[in-house]
Amino acid sequence: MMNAFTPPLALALVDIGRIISLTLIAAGLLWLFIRAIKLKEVERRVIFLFIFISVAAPILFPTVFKEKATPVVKAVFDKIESLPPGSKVLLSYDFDPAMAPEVQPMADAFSRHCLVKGHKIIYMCLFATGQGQFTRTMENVIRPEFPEKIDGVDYVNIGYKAGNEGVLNVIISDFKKMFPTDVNAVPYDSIEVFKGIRSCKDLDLIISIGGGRPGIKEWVLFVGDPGDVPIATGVAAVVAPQLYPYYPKQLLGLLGGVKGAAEYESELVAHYSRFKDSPTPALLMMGPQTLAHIVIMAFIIIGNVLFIQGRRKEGKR
Amino acid sequence: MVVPARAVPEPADSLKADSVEIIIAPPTSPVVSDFKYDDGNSLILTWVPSIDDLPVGGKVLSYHIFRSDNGGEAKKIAELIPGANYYKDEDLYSDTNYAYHVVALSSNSRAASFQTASIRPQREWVNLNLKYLFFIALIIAASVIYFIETAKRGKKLFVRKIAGLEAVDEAIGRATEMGRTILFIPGIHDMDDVQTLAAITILGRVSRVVADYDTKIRMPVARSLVMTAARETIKASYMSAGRPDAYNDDMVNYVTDEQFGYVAAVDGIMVREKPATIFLLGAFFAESLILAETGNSVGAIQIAGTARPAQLPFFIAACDFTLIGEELFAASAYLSGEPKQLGSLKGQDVGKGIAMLAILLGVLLSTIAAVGDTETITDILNFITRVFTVTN
Amino acid sequence: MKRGVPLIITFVVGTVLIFSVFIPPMENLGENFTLFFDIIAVFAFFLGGGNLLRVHLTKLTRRKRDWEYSIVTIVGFFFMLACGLFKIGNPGDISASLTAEGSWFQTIYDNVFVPLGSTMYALLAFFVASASYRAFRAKNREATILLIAAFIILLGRTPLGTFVTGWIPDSFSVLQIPNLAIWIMNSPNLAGQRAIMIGIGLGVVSMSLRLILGIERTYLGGEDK
Amino acid sequence: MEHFALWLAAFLTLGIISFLYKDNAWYKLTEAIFVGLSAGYWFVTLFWDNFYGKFWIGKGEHAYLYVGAFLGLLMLLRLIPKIGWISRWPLSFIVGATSGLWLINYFSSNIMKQVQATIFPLFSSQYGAGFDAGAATVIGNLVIFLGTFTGLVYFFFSKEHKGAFGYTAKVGIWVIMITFGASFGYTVMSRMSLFIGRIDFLLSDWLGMIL
Repeated sequence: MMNAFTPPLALALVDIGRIISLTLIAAGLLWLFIRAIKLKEVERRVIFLFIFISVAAPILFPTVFKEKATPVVKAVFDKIESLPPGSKVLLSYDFDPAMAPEVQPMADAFSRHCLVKGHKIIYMCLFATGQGQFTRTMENVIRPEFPEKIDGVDYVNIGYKAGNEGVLNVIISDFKKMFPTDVNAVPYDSIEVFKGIRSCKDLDLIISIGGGRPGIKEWVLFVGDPGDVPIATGVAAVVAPQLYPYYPKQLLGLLGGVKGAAEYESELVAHYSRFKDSPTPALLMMGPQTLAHIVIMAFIIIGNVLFIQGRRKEGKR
Repeated sequence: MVVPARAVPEPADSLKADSVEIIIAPPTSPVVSDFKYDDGNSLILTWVPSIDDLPVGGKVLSYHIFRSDNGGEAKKIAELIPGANYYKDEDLYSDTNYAYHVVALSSNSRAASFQTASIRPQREWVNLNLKYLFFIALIIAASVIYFIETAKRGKKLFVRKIAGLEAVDEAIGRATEMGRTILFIPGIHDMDDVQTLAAITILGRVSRVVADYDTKIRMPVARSLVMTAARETIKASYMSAGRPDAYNDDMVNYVTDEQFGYVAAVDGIMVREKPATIFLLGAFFAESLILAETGNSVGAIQIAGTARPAQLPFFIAACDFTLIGEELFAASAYLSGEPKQLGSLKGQDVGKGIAMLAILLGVLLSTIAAVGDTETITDILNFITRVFTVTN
Repeated sequence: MKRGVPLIITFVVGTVLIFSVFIPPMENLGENFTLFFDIIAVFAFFLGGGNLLRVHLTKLTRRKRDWEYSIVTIVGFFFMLACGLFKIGNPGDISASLTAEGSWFQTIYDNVFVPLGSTMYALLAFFVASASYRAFRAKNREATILLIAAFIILLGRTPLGTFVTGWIPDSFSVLQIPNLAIWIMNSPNLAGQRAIMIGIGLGVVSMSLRLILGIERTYLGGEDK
Repeated sequence: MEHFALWLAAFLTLGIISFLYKDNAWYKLTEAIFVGLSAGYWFVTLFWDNFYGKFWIGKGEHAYLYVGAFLGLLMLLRLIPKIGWISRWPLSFIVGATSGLWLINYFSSNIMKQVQATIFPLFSSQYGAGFDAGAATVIGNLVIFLGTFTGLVYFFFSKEHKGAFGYTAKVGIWVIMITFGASFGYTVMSRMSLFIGRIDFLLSDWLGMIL
């Protein structure tokens, strides 16, 4: 992964590789386009070669495309941005390792954003495996990047409780009943973060990350709607379309799949120069994806040029 | 046997330190009743939560359910969260008496309800929850059978042309002319999938034409049972074409159960034998496009069909003809050309009519109900919704 | 006996299973069938595996084209049987877990199966590209609609989509490509899926009835009496 | 050993990818390995799970398992040509059971539930103002309703696609085409990520070329 410690020479090599591969793809597509106007079909293997390069090159020479946040993603970013420092944000890790490649980058990005803004974070999870995923955020984000933040004062982890929506049904009115202590057995009343918090209704924002069951739908139904608490979410790409009907009334915004995560990371880097060298896994993953999508669209266009030219020629005859 | 605790509820704001016993009221009116429409193996327990189980500042932390079998000692069978007021107990026996009581727990005390009466789970012989399902299924099944019978009596029935199926004869003819093989892939599922059954029934029609034309057919399969069924089917076709000696077991061969192992082998067969015609009919998963693209690259005419909506787009993109969902199941009847088989397709249309009518009425009524809200319309709407709601 | 008995079996078994859904004491019949089926499948494998061996042995003995590879297949098949059935290469004895850590069976699974399967699966990345090149051409109205829908969705998955239509005012934000892509997924896509699914349901009902009633009997031997 | 396993995995991975160029000896070898090993693998798994697991471990628990075994044995009679026709009995048992089982299953999940899901109000006072919240939702609802309806018209078998009926069917097939185009486009990303995974294996696990 690229970061500040990459030696300058290697960086230059990467840049050269990136430029060469992108030029190669662009020039190749242009050439094929011109050939298409002259009615020359493209062989399958040429398409294969283009796909191969467009995926392999951005992996070998990490390539990041600028992502412009879509309104649904921007809404989440702006919400966290506009809250005054010291606001209480709950991050619920409702996912397991299988969903992690898509949503862990979101969880990390939310954590970074909240901590840099000085919000207080409550971490919990509705999936038992969410605990392990939180440990990753702890080790990859909080400890290395925010060593000054203190457990219990700036953030707290209250862990997992079995009961799915039942848990939510309780914490909508009383946190302490469900979570008498945090994971380190510190009693609720002596946790700094919980000062002035009795239930979910006292929170400024809730973000559920995952997309399975229990997950965001339960959060909206059992906490967001009855408690009138702002809720946002980050989910896997397959789930995202089903959640759009909730936006913007019941969900203030949502991140769908690696693309959503990449948009958020890009927004974060644009606003905070201190994150310029932080890992941006979603943006890196989007590199080959974007390039491959563009190549496929280019071939669809080439195919249609061929078709139109072919018909024109037939018409002349 | 169980002495319920009698507690005087205290005002909620008098929360004291944990060392002092927090007294809570017990849950009340526990009632156990039979769970309807099962095989006599579940009961349902309901109760009124403790009055100290308040949404805010409540002192009840959990409920424990206790059960006594045939008057024996009561044992804890479940722990529930605050606010719970029912519990479904499953995997019981219909010859045992069960009695329950519920205990509410605070952080350091407990309060038990009375014990319920002792009852046995009852077995019901008919699941009345499914009565509407049964009736609608009956109507559709009856109309299928009705049209089959009508057709048998010689009434002419019209069925529109299905392009993918019109092409079958031509596709087989092409292979015959070119002297190449026909490849038939029946999906990767076993005989316990209806799509595989559909593929086998279509194979019956295809192999009949193949037998008449004396074309070569090749059928690698991913399941041993499918191999057996396919051999039986092709053999039968050759028999009815009057050429049993032309049949050979080697037309069908087993490759491997492994999804992508099978795909690797079929891809190999495609590029090496260059079949003129490829049928891809049955249950397909991710391999749909791998097979269809490889088949296309060797210049074969491809007729595909599946009932997996996720794979249909790939067949549409890469094959010459695609049977979309319902058409796959109708194919065998269509190809047979027999009136009684075509009759069953007409019966299906009655089902479509019912579905369309229900959707039309439902949307209309619920829109009126959402805007105007009149009671009669809401009643009719609720009825329609209930008819189409399947509960178990 | 040859035709009559099978037709009766199909009819009786099919009818009983249909009605079992509505009769609680019989509700487990469907599950039991799955058990039966699994067992029959094991027996059937003797036919399938036997056939696999026969095909490759014939290839080998007759020195047909590519016979060399048949040796690999046969050896691989027996090797796996030895590792699995007799637990050869398993650190434990015969009663040890099949997938025990360090057993040959598991090692082969991890280092041969997984890479082979996932690479075969990954070929889709290439075929998706070649198929869209060929299929998404505006040949007629249906193909044009297919092309446009696919293109909008593809565009919505890249930053390009946001840049191309970012100028559209927020009050018409649904027309911005990423939102439009979502709208397509949620509305027309859903409608099409539903129509297809209802159709499939009816197709299954009708075909199952034809099989149970014995009208469709090609699998038992065509149209002869 | 671990080194060998890594190289083996890379060898096999490249063998499959080489098929994209053309059929070749490397691919044939890979394919032969895959077929042989996987057929053996599945037999072993079936044997332990379904045969040993059910007859030795769960012995006596389900007496009717023996009915299954009996049917399985009948299946093997195929090997004796003279009485091979008896194998049709287990076959017709399977065909009957599969038909019966799935008839009601598909009926309830594909017909009843989908119809029920399509009964909804086109607009309701709950939708907010503004184009994207109100109008887009209403238009979306209308499209779901009309799309499902016309899609079903397309599947009608007993009426020729002519006149007004033909136009409705035409709209139906357009909706279905949008469905196919959209699902195709939406799947591209997940297909790419599979290949990204393989490239990542080759470049980083095997060659160690990624920083």
